Amino acid sequence: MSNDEAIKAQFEPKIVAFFCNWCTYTAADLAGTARMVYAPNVRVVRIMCSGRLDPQFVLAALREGADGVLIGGCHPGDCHYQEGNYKALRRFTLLKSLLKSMGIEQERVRLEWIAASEGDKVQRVINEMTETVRQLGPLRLEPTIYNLIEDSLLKIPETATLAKGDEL
Amino acid sequence: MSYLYYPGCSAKSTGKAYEESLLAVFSALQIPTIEIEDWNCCGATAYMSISELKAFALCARNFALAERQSKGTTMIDLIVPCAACYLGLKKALLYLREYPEIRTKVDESLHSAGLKYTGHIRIRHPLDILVNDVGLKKIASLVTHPLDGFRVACYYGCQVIRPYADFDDQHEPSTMDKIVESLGAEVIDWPIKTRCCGGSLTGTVQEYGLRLSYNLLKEAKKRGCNVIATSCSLCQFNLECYQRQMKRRFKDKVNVPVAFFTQLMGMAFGIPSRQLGLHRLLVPLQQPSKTKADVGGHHVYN
Amino acid sequence: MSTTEIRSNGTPKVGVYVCHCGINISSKVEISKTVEFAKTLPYVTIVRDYKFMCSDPGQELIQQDIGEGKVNRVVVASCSPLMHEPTFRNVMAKGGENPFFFQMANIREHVSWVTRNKEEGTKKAKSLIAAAVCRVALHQPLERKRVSIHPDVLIVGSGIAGIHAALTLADSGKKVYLVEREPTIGGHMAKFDKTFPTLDCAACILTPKMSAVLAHPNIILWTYSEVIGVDGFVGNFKVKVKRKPRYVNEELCVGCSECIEACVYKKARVEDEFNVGLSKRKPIYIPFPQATPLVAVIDEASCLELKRRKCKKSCVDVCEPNAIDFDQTEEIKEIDVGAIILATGFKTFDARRIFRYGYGKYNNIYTSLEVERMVNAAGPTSGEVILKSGQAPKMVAIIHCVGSRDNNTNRYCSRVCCMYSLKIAHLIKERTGAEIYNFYIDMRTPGKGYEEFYDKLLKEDVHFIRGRVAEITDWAMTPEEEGKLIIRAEDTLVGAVRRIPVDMVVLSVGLEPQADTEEVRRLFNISCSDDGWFLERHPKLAPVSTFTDGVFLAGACQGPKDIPDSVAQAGAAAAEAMALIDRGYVELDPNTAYVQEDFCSGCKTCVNICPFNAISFDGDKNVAVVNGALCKGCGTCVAACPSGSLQQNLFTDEQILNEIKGVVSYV
Amino acid sequence: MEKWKGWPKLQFESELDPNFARQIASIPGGDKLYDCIQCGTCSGMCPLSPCMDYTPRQIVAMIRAGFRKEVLSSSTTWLCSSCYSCTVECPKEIRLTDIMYAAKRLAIREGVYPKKFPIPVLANEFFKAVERSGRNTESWLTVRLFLKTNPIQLFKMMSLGLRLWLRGRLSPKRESIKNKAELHSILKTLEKEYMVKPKRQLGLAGKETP
Repeated sequence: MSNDEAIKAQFEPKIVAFFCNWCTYTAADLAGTARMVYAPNVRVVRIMCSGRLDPQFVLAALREGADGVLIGGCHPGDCHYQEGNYKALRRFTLLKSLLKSMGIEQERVRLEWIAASEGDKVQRVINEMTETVRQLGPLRLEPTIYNLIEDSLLKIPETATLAKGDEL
Repeated sequence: MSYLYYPGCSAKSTGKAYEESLLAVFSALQIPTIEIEDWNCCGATAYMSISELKAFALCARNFALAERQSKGTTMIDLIVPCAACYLGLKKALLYLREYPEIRTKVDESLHSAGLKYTGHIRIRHPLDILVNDVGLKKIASLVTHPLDGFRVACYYGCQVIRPYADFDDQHEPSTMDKIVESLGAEVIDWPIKTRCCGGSLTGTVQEYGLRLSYNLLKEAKKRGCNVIATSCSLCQFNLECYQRQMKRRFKDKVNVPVAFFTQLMGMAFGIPSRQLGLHRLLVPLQQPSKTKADVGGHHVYN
Repeated sequence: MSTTEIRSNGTPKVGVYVCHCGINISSKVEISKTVEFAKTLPYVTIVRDYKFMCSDPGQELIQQDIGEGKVNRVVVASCSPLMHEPTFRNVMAKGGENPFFFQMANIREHVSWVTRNKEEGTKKAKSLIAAAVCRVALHQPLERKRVSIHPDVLIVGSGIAGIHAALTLADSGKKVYLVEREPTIGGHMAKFDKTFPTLDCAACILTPKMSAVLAHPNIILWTYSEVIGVDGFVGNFKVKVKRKPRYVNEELCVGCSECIEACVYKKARVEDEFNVGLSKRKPIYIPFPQATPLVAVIDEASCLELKRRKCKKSCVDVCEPNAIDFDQTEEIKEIDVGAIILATGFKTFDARRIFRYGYGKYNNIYTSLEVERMVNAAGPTSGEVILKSGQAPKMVAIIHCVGSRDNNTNRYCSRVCCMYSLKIAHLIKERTGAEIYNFYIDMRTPGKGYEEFYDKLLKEDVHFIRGRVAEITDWAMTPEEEGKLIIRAEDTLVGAVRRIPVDMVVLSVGLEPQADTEEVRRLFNISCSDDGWFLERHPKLAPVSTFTDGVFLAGACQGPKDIPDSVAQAGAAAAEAMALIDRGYVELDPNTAYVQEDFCSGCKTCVNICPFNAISFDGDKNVAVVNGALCKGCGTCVAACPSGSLQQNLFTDEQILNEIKGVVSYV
Repeated sequence: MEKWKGWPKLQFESELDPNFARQIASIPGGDKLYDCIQCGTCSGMCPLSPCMDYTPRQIVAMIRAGFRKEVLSSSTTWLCSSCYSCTVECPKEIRLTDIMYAAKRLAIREGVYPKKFPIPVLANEFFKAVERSGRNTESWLTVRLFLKTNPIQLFKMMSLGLRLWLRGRLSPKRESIKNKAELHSILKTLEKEYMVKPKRQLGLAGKETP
């Protein structure tokens, strides 16, 4: 087994997921109540609607050390807010091309429509996603790209450092 | 559009007439067919009960040969008239596609013989090709001697239709009915057109096999049919060749001609009977008398 | 651009409370490790764990800490926020802190219930807690908006469920709009003869309720009508209803059916929907004698006048009240309601889909619904069970689970078939004395008096064969079988295959979602479960609510149900609607968007993007303005805003970015 | 005083094989076996169930319960003419025919199939013929079958054989492919491969959680 493979073998990808409150997050809850075991690598951030997803969130996640990002919204036509998911789709396509230009594999970012009843789909997608990213291996950002993201983003308040001083 | 042709073992002996009539009809329809060179057994039913994996390998060799023979073609259509072969090959194709663990093992085995198969192949039954590629219009247009007076019971048997056939309804197939109707014959309605004829049992546990075949014949006769059309050499063999045994065991003179549907087509197309292997039938098939077929057959409890 | 000064209540003092949820969480999450980890997170002053955080003592813990000023922001790591967020926000309030200084980490549904082992579980739990802590530090105090509720209720569908809900609400003084697609109310129950297990006649118990609906001052009944549009949200729905023309004036018609007599069609030729095709009706008709309202209706498809405008209209001549009006056109009504109850019911499974059973191919094979009409005294055969030949059957087979418990059709059990099959067995036995064979897979008779009913049938020497029928043919193998329908099935309790010749077969068809469920679902913006029924908010704790506030479910539209259950659920739905309305207002989560005017560049991107027209543009100040009352809080505009001046309460950029940081970088 | 053969209708758990179900389920798609609700559709559809010592449904139940001996030595699996009616109609999509095959293969491997029963003999002869020459010659197959099972039958069939021969439907000529070497090397590589896993290849007991 080559060294590279060795790394892939024990590599546990970190994946951040943005799930909309009404369909996909509910579906994830359903998967839970149905005790559908799936890969632990995906960690969910809840937003009200996939329309809220600002592409910079994805970039931020990647910069912070995520190896992949999963976005979940209602099926077309089912959006709780009428058309948020269409907006999400449009931004997603833009984002993809952006990532391409940054030299980041497109498979690291995935958009899925998952309805409230589709707990099993949550299980499937998360398992697939985890495997794909595992195959791709850890995301290594070129310093230049890193800075590029850095600049294109607004700063994340450093709660951690603040913590040391405790008083503001 | 040209096809590769896989005869299967029975086409070379008991099912000779099937092959003869099939090829005759296809050439009448100007459909070129090339036989796979050095094809081998498909590893059907009996074989599969020893080693399924080897059965798949046998099929895979045929696929490999087919691909080698028609190199370059993006999708090969393989005509398989024999029901058992049709099922065996189709199943192999499916399993090789769906179960990688099988695929790898079989690939290895092929590799050891310097063969490989990519899977650009489709298993087609003559019924499928005739209805979907050729079309009933074309068939009807070739009819010179309409089969009036023929009251046909179309018998599909099991394995042409179940479980993998995609060209016809698995519960109520109709392709053969349509073809036979387009030949000017009358098709009788009977509910057991896909009920098993006993298959290989007729050769092994005759007690049972014979009964199943007899039930079919009896019911067909009761419904006034004067010829049974089949699409499987084993079915044809069971239904036709054991009629004497039936007479002995069930005290009932069945005496129904059992022909391959391709033979009926040939007759309607006016193809000389020898080319259709009609002379090979044990129960001769001739123009039925205009009087309604004798309705007979009595009951066996089973 | 954005800065990190923490608004309002000073330095964050975050308290983290980890819930064991009995062993639901602790079995897959190393609580002690999690607690130790949480202590290391920024701003965290207190970390506690407890068996059940949602219990009173659990809530006490939090309140105390707040009260003693030890914490001013709280993270509870337990179940899904969809489950207990409201509970803990109240705890905050009770403790004297703004309820929105709170964040939940879902370490049950998203962790302990979906991970293989403690190692995985603990790791994932840590990351979610870190995320919550990082986020809550940036939370801000918020006010809930109150919106008043319109007191009227819309009920869609007037089967027994719709009727019961309507009466309950109307009796409590609520104004109810009852909308029914068919020309009469009553639904499936009106078609039945007797009802299990008590065998009291359906009409006798239903018709009084039907007339009560018609007579009730608080109920506005619109039959032959359909909802075509729904806008707004809980408390304030705007609904469009289409009233199809029935070409007979409801106010004038007295239901004398003279017109039907007089119709130029001397013989009835049109298939009678109410008798599920067992009889014929005329183009002008009244579905059945107790139809409510008792008003004739003319169907466009078959009426000569309406088809070709050339008929001598003998119906008009005989109608004394001059109720017939061929110029009637469809009418769109617009109404405001505060709550909606869906009671759209079910359809029966199409037996043709199972070819082996020969429905539609052989004579004397009926679906259970057809038989219900047949045994009904007011039905096409006036209650007689007869074959096509006119004689009474001597042997009858009743086949359970047709279209149910089958991966090729519907996986689920339709729940009512066993019982109604028993009922039908009893009625046919009673009417004809025939030998009756019930073929079942499993006999399911849970319910008050149901098992007893089964016992009763056993005593009536009805045959019960445990085995799913393989096929029904006219293929006779013995003289006795000639001219009969032959059932072939394994008697699984005996372990032998049996062939049983019968004269008549009853297919106990299962229940299915209505054909247009998908459209209706979209119309009311609710979800369906994967088998196609309307999805309830929670299978146990919110069985009549949906994920759309103010929309409730009653009866079989949510899943197969018998009459008692439908009525019970209708009552529950009515109560929920009542509770909502009587409160008088809804509190909306304050997750609305707001503009930071100093950053707004006035590009107007947001103005067009908002699906609710909640954003307008202030020309003088050259900034966008969000109307908090209209904003539903999806945040689409926020994501679209190029200058970042638009933000969403509870979901500001920095809050989310921090959550991301937390979820990734600590574990 | 006749010899005590054990309780006819008492089954001691210790005599059952807890791994049997998992062994059968190890064939492709075999885990559907666990979905069976014992409705009996398979037996009802089966044209031969009236002749079997256990109906197909019972076989499934017995496999799941671990009645290894009884299943493998039953006539049921061998009477299955693989017409696939059960497979097509099963409400739980259990591929019963494949399960029958699996049982047949096990029975042959472990030599516990009903002795003197012609069907397994036919299978074996067929198998050997194809291994040898790549094709099967019906005339010789039949002859060998009857010699092995009941020679009298052979004479009974003589007349039929003759009539077929006269019509050129039965010839003593042995069918065979040209490139046997190729075939043999293919089959050889698969010698020790099984579709039904031998017990040792099965993991620890108990199904793994999805």
